[in-house]
Amino acid sequence: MKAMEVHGVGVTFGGIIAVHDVSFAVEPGEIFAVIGPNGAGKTTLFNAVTGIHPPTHGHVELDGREQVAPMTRQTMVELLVAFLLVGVGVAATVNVERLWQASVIDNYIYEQPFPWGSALADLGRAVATLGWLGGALPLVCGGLVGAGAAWTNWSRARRSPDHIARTGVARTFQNIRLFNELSLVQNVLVGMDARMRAGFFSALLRLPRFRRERERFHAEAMKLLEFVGLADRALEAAGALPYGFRRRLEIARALAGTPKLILLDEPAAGMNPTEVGGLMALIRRVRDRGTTVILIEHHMKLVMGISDRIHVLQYGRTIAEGSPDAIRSNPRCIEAYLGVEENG
Amino acid sequence: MRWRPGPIVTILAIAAVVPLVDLVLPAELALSEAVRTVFLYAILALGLNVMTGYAGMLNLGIAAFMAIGAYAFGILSCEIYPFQLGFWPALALTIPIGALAGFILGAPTLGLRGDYLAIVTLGFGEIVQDILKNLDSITKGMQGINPLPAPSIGGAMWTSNDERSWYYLLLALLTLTVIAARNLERSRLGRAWFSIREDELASRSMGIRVERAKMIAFATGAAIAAFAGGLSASVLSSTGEPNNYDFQVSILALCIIIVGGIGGVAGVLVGSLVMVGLNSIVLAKATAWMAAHGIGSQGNVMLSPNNWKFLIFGLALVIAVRIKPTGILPPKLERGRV
Amino acid sequence: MNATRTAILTLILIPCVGLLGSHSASAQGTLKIVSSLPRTGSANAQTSTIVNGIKMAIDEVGGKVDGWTIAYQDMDDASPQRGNWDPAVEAQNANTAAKDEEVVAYIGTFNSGAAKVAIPILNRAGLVMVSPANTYPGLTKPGKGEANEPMVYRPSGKINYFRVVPTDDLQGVQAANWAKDLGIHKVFILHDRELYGEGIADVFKKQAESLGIEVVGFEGIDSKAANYRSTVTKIKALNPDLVYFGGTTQSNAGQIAKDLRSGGFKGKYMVPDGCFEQAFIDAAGAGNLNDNTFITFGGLPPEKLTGRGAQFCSAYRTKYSADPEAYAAYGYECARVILQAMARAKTKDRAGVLEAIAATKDFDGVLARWSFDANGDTSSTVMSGQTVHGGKFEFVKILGD
Amino acid sequence: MFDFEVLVQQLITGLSNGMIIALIAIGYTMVYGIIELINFAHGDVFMLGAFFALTLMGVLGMESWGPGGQAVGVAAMLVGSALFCGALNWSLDRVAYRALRRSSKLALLVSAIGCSFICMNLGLFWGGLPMDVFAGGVAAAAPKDFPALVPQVNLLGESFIRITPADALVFAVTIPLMVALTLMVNRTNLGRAMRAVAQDPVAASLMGIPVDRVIGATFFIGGALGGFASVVYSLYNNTIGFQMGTRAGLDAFTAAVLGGIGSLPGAVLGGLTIGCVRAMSDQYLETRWTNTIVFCILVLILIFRPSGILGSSRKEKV
Repeated sequence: MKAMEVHGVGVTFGGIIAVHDVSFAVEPGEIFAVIGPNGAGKTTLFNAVTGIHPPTHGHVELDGREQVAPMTRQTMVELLVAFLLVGVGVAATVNVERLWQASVIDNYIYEQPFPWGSALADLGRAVATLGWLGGALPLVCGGLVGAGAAWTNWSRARRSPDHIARTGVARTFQNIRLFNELSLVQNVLVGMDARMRAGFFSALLRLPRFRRERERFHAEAMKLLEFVGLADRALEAAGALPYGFRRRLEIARALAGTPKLILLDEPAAGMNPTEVGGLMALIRRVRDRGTTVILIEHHMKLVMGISDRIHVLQYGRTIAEGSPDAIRSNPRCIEAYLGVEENG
Repeated sequence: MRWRPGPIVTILAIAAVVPLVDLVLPAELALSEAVRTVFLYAILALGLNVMTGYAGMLNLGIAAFMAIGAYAFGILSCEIYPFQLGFWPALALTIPIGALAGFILGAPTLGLRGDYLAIVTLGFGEIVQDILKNLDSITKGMQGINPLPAPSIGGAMWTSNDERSWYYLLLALLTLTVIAARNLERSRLGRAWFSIREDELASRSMGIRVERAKMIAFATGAAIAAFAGGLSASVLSSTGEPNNYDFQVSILALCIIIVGGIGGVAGVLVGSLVMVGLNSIVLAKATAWMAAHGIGSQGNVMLSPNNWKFLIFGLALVIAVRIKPTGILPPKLERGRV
Repeated sequence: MNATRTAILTLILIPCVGLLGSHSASAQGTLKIVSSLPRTGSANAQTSTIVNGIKMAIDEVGGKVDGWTIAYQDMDDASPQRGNWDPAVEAQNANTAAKDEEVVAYIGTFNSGAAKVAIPILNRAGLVMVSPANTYPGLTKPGKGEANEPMVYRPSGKINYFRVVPTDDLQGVQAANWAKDLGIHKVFILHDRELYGEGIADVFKKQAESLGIEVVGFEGIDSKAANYRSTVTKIKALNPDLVYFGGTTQSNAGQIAKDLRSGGFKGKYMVPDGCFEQAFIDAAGAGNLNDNTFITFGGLPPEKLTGRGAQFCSAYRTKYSADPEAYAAYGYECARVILQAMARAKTKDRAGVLEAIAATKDFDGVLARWSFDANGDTSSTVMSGQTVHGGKFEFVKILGD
Repeated sequence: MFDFEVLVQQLITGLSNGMIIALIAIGYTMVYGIIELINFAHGDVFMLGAFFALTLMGVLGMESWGPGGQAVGVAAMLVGSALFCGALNWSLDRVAYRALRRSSKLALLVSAIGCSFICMNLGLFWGGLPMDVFAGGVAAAAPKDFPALVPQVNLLGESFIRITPADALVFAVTIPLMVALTLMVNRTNLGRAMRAVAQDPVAASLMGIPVDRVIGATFFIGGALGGFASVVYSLYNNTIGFQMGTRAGLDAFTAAVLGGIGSLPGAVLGGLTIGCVRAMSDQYLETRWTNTIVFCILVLILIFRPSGILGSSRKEKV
């Protein structure tokens, strides 16, 4: 089984074709690089894969499964529940004064005990006499709005980044997006959120379960920070971190969710040669943990040094794919990359 | 390391001795009653802080949830309705009712971008007043619901004259709210909220279920605000009228958290002390003093001290954010194990 | 620790500013009257005239009753961020007054909703409260409000709340009777969804229906709206002879008059005493009101007053160089009832003053000669009808005769 | 009973009211588009504009001018109020907002709220000034009559449907203004600079655009539109008061959001929608539910179009 398969993915933004019919497959445990000149559509491809801007065409499979959440029986039940809840809610709201009058006001005499039984019976009778205009119409209209809204929400959420992240895909961003006001360890802990189980009430009441989980994940987060070499700064604010370290923190945060697949968007951008050397070692160690790595990079030394296979894009289209040696000697790639080396 | 009291503990401890200070102050200077208002607004602002401070969702209609809490408390406990639950059960029920109201408003709207949500909440704040007025067979419209029960610990029910009892009850409930807010803040949920506030897309890409986290923040904030509403109705023994929960209350709550320092519990406490203190202590006492000494007159609009209150309040806001845009006590980075 | 220091400083500063606001305890032999009215925001205009009336009454007795110095404190039950009465502030005012031993009488409130908060607090303290403006019937009259009213306002079992204004249930009835006299067959009723306006509109509706006037519409408006043109179109299509608006100048009675006229409505317009002030004519524009607008008022208008009333009017004009408005007279009446009761009181304390006020009989007031009845209401039920002519209120008749 | 004349009349009313809302909404949407601030003070600037116009009228004694003179007077009020409100809004930006550009959006919001309170208090004082056209010093808080310089007579004679010169004025002022504004934003250098700053202030300043001046200009233009709106509003409704800014601002902001905040045509569409929905609800349902219905429609539209009717769903750059 492939770790990820991209089938004919295309992305268009208001008529502009950013990515056109790109397909490739990534083997588990591989370091796979996507390269191409600026504007080739590499980041757009990443965004399509991670659900930030869903692909206009094609689809992506992870571990042989469709990445978009399928329509299940549970979804149908949820739509039905939304229909009923909103429908009944609207119908009740529209008639609230009438129902209140029938059940409470007609039955309650000041300083007398309240006859609950007859009040409920009256309420039932009042509901039964609501009729079409007062009862059924608001029920159906409200229900349709409710189901429509639930449907809209569901279809937005079925391919949203959080859903995809939870299926085991983590990523870093080209323009580093850390949570600057949180400490390093907290940044890593955010990445672990999907694995945590303690809920609202155990946090509110500080139940033992919450404490146990907190200790466990905290220790793990510290280990991850050690792994990327940032353990001694664990309690500093992420915003105060020097640039080179920020990349490392982002990788640690991405690894925190124990993803099967990690997407690195230009991890070496702005690094000096020593830092790049360290980064290469880090990426290899990530792979050695069993995580498949896909990276976008301009830094040819890094790409050629660590990639198992390379996929080359230009103007949103695939122009080549193969081992580093094959790409290095591919004339179309050399042509596409003339001048890019000067920039990068 | 030696334990040192943080700002929250310090503030609450000082608040606990205010009634004792009152014993030595002359009667007209007594502070505890005004400080009670500070407590109520502090609870309300803590609720708003969960939504706006933690999760970054601007809410301009928090007063609506306060109104819902107050009216729910009124209907559940007043003797002119059949339910007559008594103080504690009714107050406890305001929390789930507030959360439900938060859910009903939040479910369709939480996907909205920043200020779109702000306008929806603002509108909600307006129409809740309208609805409370219009459904007058249920809510008694503009009459308000009264009298409402107060707690009775050992013996007769308190009245609003039992100042010290009320004072310490409110302080205790405020402390509970503070603990709840702190517990949530320093949990997985709080972290998720902060990450959403900082960068929604990045936290989404890390697998945070943004809608769900926002929903919880919204419902929690609404529940706390409703709790504040029920409590304030009990203190006054009346829900007042729907207009008492208008936009201006929401604005005051917002000013409290921003002037105090958004996102931190200590900031909210200081903010409510400063903003409500300015209103119900400093301005009130100052105008009373001026009136007693014959300063100002009623004949000319500009010579009457009361007519300057809006201006002073507004200037205080502008100057406060100008001097400290991050608030008086901005939250510090959580350094401990979180 | 800087944060802690800031917190402590703030906590210390506020009491200090509070101290500045204090003033030394008064000499022995002082009786204090306080008023609690919304002094900030939109009701300021009316409450200013009430305060003027109170001050005038105190000045007239030279600030002394039986050798006791009368001190007066004007409290504000509105808060600046609300711009309207605030229940928390009202409760605070009531508690402050209840605690201050020197206070023997409490004038207020302006809003009936505020009275609901204040009355029980003062009742427990045995402090008398006289209102110049509350018209909600349930505050005093059994059976007119909720089931538990008015007992709920008297936890001590004694009556401590009095008012010098006639209640909505009287005025609404008289207004409908007058409408019948004016030959109205069809009426459209609007109200501002406030306690006062909706209450009076409800009474008007019931009475109108019982008199056989057809009520073609009954609607609550949004008193903050910019205009009511669409409502006027709706009214016009139903073609009533009269539009009755239960509301005040503050709740946009003036704008409704304007929109009725500019919308081409030709019928009559009737409003209650919340609009009996020059500001209503100013807001509506005299041209929109002249000769087709009718105002009911509990009492006689200033120029019809004789005796005490006439003296009051001329004194008020001299002192404030303005015509007294209805609320000025009510404020003045409140203060004078209290001052006279103080003079009569056997003991110059709360119980004495309360007893003396409750015993008020045949009081020679500016509005009429009246007594407090067993509920604490004024026995004066004289209502007058006004119209607007040439930009001024003009007395038409005594209602109910 | 369905009456066609009533429907037409309600549409006219709805459109006129909607146009006024739209004019205020544009001021909000422009400022929001450029610095993402809900300018709470805008409604109160608008209110002060109305007081300025009334003062101008009183000082110049316009009520006694002839019909031709009054037309000149209306023009003078429009220009005067626009300049006044523009300058006021510009100064608010200069004094209260500019220093907070780098602070959080919420600090800016609180500053705007503070300005709103200050302006409201100034309106109260202004209402208390003893001028001929005012009620006098005492009733500062009471609503003030704004003399009907533009008569409210029916141009169609005695028919049920009424179109008054005041209705005509609303359209005669707002439509050209909106066209001119659209042209300005799309065609002039200032308009281009405004759009550039709205998209990315840092990049714009790197390109040599004087960002602070462009923002100041936006505030001025937004305020000026509020000024025009205040005169049109006053001549249409003939009542002003120191608290009128709050409601007008609320409606206008709702309109801006409904149409898609940051979009000029969206603000107009939103304003007209709200105006018409209000009129229809007043006629065919009950007035007391009108606000609730407007809110429900707002929520419904935002559920299915989260960026408003004409708003662009701005894709976040990653």
